[in-house]
Amino acid sequence: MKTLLKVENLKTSFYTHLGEVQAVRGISFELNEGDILGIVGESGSGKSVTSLSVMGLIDEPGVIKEESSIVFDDIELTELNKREMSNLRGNEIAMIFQDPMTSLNPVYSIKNQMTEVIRKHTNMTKSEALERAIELLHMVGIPEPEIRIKGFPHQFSGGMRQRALIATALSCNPKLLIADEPTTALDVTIQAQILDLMRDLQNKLNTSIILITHDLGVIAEVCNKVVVMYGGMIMEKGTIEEIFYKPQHPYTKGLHKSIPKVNLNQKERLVPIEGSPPDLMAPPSGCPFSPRCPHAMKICIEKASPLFNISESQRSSCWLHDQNSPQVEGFVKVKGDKYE
Amino acid sequence: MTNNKFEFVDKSSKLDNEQLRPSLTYWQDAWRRLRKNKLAMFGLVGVFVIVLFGIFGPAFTPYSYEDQELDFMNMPPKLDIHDLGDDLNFYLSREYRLILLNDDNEAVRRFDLIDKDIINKLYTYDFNNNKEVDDDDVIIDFSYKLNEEKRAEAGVDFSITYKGKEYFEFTDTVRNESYPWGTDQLGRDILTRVMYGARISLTVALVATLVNLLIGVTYGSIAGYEGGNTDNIMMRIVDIINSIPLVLYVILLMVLLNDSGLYTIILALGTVYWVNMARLVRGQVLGLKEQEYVLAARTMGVKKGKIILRHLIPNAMGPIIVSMTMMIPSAVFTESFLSFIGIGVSAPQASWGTLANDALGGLTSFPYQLFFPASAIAITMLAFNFLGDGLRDALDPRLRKG
Amino acid sequence: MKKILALLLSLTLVFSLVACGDKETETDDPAVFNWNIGADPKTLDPSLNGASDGGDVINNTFEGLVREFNGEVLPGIAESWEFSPDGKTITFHLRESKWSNGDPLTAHDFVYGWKHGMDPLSESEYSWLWEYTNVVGSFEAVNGESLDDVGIEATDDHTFVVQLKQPTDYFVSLTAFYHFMPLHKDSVEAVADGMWAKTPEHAVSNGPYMLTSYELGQGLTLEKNTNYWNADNVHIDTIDAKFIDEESTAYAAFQNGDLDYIPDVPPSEITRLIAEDEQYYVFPLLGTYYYSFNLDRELWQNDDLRKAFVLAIDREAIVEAVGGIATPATGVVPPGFTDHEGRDFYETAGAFGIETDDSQFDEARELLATAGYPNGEGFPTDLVLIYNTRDDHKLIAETVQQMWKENLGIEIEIQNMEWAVFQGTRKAGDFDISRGGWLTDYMDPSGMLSLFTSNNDYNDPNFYNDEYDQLMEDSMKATDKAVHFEKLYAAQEVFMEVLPIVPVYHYADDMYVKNYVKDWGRSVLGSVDFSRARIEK
Amino acid sequence: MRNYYIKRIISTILTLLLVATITFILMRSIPGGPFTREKFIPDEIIRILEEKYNLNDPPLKQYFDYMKGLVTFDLGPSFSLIGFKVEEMIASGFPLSAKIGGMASLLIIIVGIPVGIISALKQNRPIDYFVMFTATILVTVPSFVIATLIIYFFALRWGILPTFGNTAPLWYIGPVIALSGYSLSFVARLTRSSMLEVLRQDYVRTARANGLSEFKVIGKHALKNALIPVVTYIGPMVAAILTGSFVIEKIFALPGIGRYFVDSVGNRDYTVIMGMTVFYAAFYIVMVFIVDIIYSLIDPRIKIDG
Amino acid sequence: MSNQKPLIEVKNLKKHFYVGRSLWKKSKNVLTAVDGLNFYINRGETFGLVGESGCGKSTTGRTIVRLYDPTDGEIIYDGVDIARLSAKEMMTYRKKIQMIFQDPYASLNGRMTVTDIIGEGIDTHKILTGDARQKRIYELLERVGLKREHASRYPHEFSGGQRQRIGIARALAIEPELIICDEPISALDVSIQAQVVNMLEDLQDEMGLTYLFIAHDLSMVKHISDRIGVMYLGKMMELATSDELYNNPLHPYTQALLSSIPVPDPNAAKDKRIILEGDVGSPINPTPGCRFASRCRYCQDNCKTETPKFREILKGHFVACHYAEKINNL
Repeated sequence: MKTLLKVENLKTSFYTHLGEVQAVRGISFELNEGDILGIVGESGSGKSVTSLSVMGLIDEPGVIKEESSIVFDDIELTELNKREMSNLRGNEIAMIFQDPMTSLNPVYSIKNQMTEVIRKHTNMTKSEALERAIELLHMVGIPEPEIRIKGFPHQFSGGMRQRALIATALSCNPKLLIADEPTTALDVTIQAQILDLMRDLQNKLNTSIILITHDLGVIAEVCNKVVVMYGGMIMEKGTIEEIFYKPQHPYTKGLHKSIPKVNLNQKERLVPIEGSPPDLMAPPSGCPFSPRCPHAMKICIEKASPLFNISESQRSSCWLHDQNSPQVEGFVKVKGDKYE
Repeated sequence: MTNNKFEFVDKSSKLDNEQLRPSLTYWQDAWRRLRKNKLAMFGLVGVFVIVLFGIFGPAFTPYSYEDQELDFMNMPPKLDIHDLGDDLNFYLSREYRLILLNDDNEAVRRFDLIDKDIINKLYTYDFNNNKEVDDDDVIIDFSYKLNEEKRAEAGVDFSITYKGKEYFEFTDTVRNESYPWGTDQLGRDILTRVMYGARISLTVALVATLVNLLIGVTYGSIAGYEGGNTDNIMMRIVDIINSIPLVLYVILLMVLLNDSGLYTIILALGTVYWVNMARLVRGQVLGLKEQEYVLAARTMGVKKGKIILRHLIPNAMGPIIVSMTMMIPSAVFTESFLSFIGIGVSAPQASWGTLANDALGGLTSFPYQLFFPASAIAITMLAFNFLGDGLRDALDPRLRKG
Repeated sequence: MKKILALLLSLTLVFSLVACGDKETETDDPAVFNWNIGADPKTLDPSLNGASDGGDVINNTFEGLVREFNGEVLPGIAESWEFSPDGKTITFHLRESKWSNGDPLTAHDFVYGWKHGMDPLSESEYSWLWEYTNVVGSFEAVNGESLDDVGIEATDDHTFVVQLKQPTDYFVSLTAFYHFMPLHKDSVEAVADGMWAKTPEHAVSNGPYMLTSYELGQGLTLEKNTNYWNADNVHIDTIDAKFIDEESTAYAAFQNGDLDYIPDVPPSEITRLIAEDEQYYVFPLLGTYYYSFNLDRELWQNDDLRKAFVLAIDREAIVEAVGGIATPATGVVPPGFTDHEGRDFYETAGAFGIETDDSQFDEARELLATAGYPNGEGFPTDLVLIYNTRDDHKLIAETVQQMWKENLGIEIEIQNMEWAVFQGTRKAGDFDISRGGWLTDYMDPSGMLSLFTSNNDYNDPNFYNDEYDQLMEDSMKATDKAVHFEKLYAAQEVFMEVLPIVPVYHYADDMYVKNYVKDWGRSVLGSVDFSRARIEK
Repeated sequence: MRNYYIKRIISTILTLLLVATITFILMRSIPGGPFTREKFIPDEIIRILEEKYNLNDPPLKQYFDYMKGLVTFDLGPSFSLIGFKVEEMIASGFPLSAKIGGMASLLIIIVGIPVGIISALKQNRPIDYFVMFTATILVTVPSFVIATLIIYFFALRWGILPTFGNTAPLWYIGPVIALSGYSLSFVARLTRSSMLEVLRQDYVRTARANGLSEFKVIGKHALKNALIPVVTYIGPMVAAILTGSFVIEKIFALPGIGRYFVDSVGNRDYTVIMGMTVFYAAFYIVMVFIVDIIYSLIDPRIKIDG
Repeated sequence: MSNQKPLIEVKNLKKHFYVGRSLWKKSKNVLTAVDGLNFYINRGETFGLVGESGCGKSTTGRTIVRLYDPTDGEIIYDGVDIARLSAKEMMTYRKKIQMIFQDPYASLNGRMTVTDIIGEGIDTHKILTGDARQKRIYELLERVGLKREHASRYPHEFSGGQRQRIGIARALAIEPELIICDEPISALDVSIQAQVVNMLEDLQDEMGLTYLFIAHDLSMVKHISDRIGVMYLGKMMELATSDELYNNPLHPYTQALLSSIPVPDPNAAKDKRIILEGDVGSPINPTPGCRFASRCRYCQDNCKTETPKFREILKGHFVACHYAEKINNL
């Protein structure tokens, strides 16, 4: 399978008057054609900034640092100029955002907003573009698309808007769709509809998808690969099975434990991760998770761990995998990746 | 890499390591952000300087705002002087007042014009003060000014004859050391008057703004908090007040109060200006009252008044302060407009607006009389505007994160 | 003081030199004259008008029995007139003349016009003037009695007879005043409220010019009236008049060449213009600027105190501060009135021991001490001087305030009031010191002095003096000119002895006229006259 | 929709009646009357005048008579400009005021808005600083000073513009500039901050993510939204500007209606005071209404139905 | 449980809002946020209220604490109907019923210190003053896992989880009996949610608190609640003990809702999922009949016209569906 996207050593910082906020601190991952990659993390983990960096939508005062590399379809995105980037956006890579309520321009009709994008990237005439837009709306399950397309965003419910946004994003058959918390603002029943839709589309169109969310449930629903982020760094990555059945990083493990299990009948006390997420203004030295980690060691506070190869596909960034560390149950020791 | 690095860390020491931003209150944070904004700091310093200028300035001038020296009326800040020998430096004003300056370029005295020969354009000044025309007197011949040929030939507007010798061309242009900013039409020191004007204008502005703040904030927060019909009616009242033209309203009010002093202007401005503030506060409160901390206070049974005072107003304070910094110069402005239509502080007190207005008629001859008060208004406006813009940015909650 | 008077006279001299320049070439181009009237006149109906801006227009669109040009009374529509031996009947013989629409003008038009002015139903603001005309029955008519009993009559189309209660010296010259114009009855009755005079199709007039357009707030146009009896001597074809009331704007427009005549200039330009610009003219205006003490207040019943206040100001300095064209005042009657012996009333009356310069400050201080307030000690500190809101009033009040402070050690407050409020306050006698000013309406010193009789509405100082009242009454009743003036002299003497006012200055009038405008005139009461004016560019 | 208009009209009329009532009360409670003159007017004439203008009726009757007149668009005769009716004064002054105001409003819109946008797009760049600085300077000088300076420099010193006479097109430049200065810079600043606000919105990010050109993103998506608050300001501003400015009209010797506002109060010209106030208020309300309609055109979320 | 007298009982509670009110007359548009709700909560129990956005669950909570005046119905608290009490009479009950809010950022006044925030209720009800008050505040802070030193700080210095703790301390300050938890965890990060839930559970055990727990996160509601009510467009659709509800949902809506929960298990059966068509309808001017009818796959004609009764089908298991037995083969 072809590697569609390869992100290497991505570092994105925001220079505010309070100082540098290191939102993303050197992450690497790759995505093959047809993959649905889930990026999971809490607020401030850097997952949204990662996606925006890929889209080239980092605005002032944000900066993608020199050493970063984002290769999409053999093109180095960080070297593209504005115009080239905007031709790529919406055409090759599309993105949908968390809040469908604010992501559509309230003063233009759906028709206007959709045909505009379609015509930007194709040579279609107005009527052809309209036809295509109706077709897309139909595809994403909006009833009576011929009529609804004339409506304005405020006449659409949240789920409908998200569908319209997905339809717009898919209008040019992008190779990659980035969905940044696409269902967080939606109700459960609507979320199920949207996730169903995304799975469906991926099957039909073979679009690669990056799905960003904080909800492990959502990840489990649709993804085949997972990246777990925390404090601007990757904690663990691997296939869906690996992350759910054989998590290696204390953070991933903690996450699993803090979620209640619906299918258990007897009440079982939750096991939370103590402490609070890191402050990106003053990120902890070393491993960002170390202040909350039940197994934190001195080295964790001093130095971030490299990614240890747990398996062919699974990587974990934890010193517990190091040969020198004490043995803790549930953590495998592996030969360290170069950690200097 | 030594092994002991891989020791577990004690849990309690870890949690002590908890990340907390430096403890800054909302206002400290705003101040810190404000400090980074150069224009805003320029504005703040400007406001500060203007206030100091008004408060302490008058202590450093030898004049009071009402001291008249009719002999030295309409003297500009720069003087063209004629040295007639004998260490005699003269300044001839545009109105043909002949004034003697000392070596320090201070005005000493003015000579009486004892003979006017209008036909030949010869003015004779009583130099030795004996009230008689004699040889010692100074004669100004300004026929040059009116006769093109003569002027072209001599290159001057007038000549001065003293002890039989005719002097052309002024010898020097010097700063007016007695009155650095010149004098007005009654020979009052403009610098001093502009400084006193600062007091008046800023007092008017400040007090009017505070009155507005009080009425506007109270009115707006009640309307916003109560909502429903109360809000509807209160806002209709605001509409009505807004529909009556400000000018008309202020004049009617001032006539009604039958006093044209400082207090009336403050009151007049205070009674009409608050509507915008009320609108602003109402809008803010409408948004804030649905905030959960207000709901929390209500579930606890906190009284309306306390909710407004402790929760709503403090949180609307940012926009209120921004609007206040904009209101102050706007009040200075309105006050100056009122003085243009003849309603101003009681003479001989003068606000900047009155000073500017008084100078309008003499603009052709004495532009400096307009320049200084108008600049004072402009600089104040500028300073407050910059400060207000800066404050808006500093207090904007959306810009706070990050 | 003499200096300034001399200056005034010399200016007048310049003016006459210019104004009486010789006639020359007339071109075929229509002569257009750009005039700024100042404000938009409230009305242009002669019988209703009460303001100088309207008066200026009327003086050029109408002509009364006589025309007054630079103080000279010339025959107007009346070719001649004669007095009865007792001086109480005047018979005017009218010349053949026409209205601007071609209708013949008769003595009946004068009867109509005059009665129209008297008739309360016309609501003329100036009808009170009839009280001073001494025309039989006119005062009564003004106050609602029958118009039929008024002593004016057209005995035939060209004879107009006026009955007076007593011989009135100034009566003939008074008929040049705008209130005494003939009116074209059909026109007047065509439109209500005097609007006929602003409506070109109804504005039938008999003067050198007639109204051809009027635009509210903007301006009006006068054109030469070819039916005017003296039309041959009218040289201007069109007068384009504007209503620009902002002095500095009009001044700029004049400098720019957009206007040929403006009625005044910004005060700060005056001194310079007097020296440099021969297009600038100054005239004495028959009126006085003063401050009234409120004699109803116990404080002011102290003679020495009032005198101290009167002496403690430097009138020359004040005059200079407001431009230097006015005459410092030491009494009530301004220069310009001639008495029975042809002397100037003002000169003859003298200065009543008041100097116009700064030489009496010591005396003022002494008087203040005698009055019980040495160096101002013990004097009330809450005294307020009121004036109506206007730049020059403010300036003068500020100067006077400062002078009293410096010379007497007395601090008073000055307060401006909006016009209507000021008027009400002053009339109600609710003041300590109040600004006052009066312009005479007719050429007799009584026009000024009658102001302070006990029953006069404008007796602001509340000066009630039997002797004064008696003298004024005697003078008005006197059939003999000499008695009339002697009583007036005596009355002013009495008045100045008491000093219920602080005389400040006698008004002056200024105007700025391009030097290519020749032969324009001005009545003593201040109306401009372009009946003979020429443009010689 | 129809209901909405009816409701709106009823509320407008109510507001106007209230405005008229308040003005009536205020006006009658101030000292002085329309016949206060320097020189004496005989009592008989005062009596006739008062009878003529119904001033000797009980105040309540006067009030109801006036209101009746108001409803029938008969604003009564002016007290100070004899023979003119208030509606004639409005008819004569308003066109000029509106003409100059209209030009000023146009200038404000076609210059203020683009300048604000440019400034927002170049935020914190030299051009932004320059524009904002100039805009701020413009608001700092009182209009009477600006007007006088224009006459002084442009007409008198340099002779570029005529001093008065609203005949030559050139002549309008002075009053229009003096009139628009303050609002122009205000609109520029408002547009700028509104634009900056909109540029932060999600839908702008969406538009970018969809690969639209920067021109489209700004010119289409951001602009329309950014104009919403600007329109709110412009409505009442246009009402104020079109109804004339006393200062500008006085200094430029314009026969507009702005001057009547001020002059009529001094003259106690009751009918004119009332007429002008009601006219202004009505105009203001109509402008606000127009703004609401424009609003609903710009922003489909706002439906005109209450 | 059933022989116990409930702490609070809600009978036929209705809350309607008038949309687009005008000055003169009431608008015709009625938003029926809560439309005839019946449930009770026993002392010491946690009652969960779930439903999608706009279903009226928050309005229910707010009406119970009388942030809104109910349009109709009774709220019987400890035997007293508090639905119509005046503001003054309500004061006693304000002390007994408290609320915890959703948004940890919006629920704390940023201009007040933690002491002031927690102390406000103490002051309002004049419970303690001076040192005693301060001491109580310290106790509360420590009880919710914060430190004394935090007392003088401002909310923005805390993370979301810590803020929510402050919100809880504020509610506890006046020693309430019933706490209405209005989505207290939905704005928190996953790793923090468990902290807060655990703490709420601990507090309940210690202090015998009663909770009305409002949430849209079904798994967490199930975890914490004893009994659960499912709301849809202002109506209660189903009510049962939590295990019963999850194991044996009887209402088609509950069934769909439960099956929509994404399970954090990649191998969980995804094909049995019931995907509802369409969106949650509008609560404005609802038509008679079952509110869920438009999305219900079992919908019959009478569902659109007849409002189903809320009835007890199994013991303690209430459902509002005409065909509940039929669908579930009971």
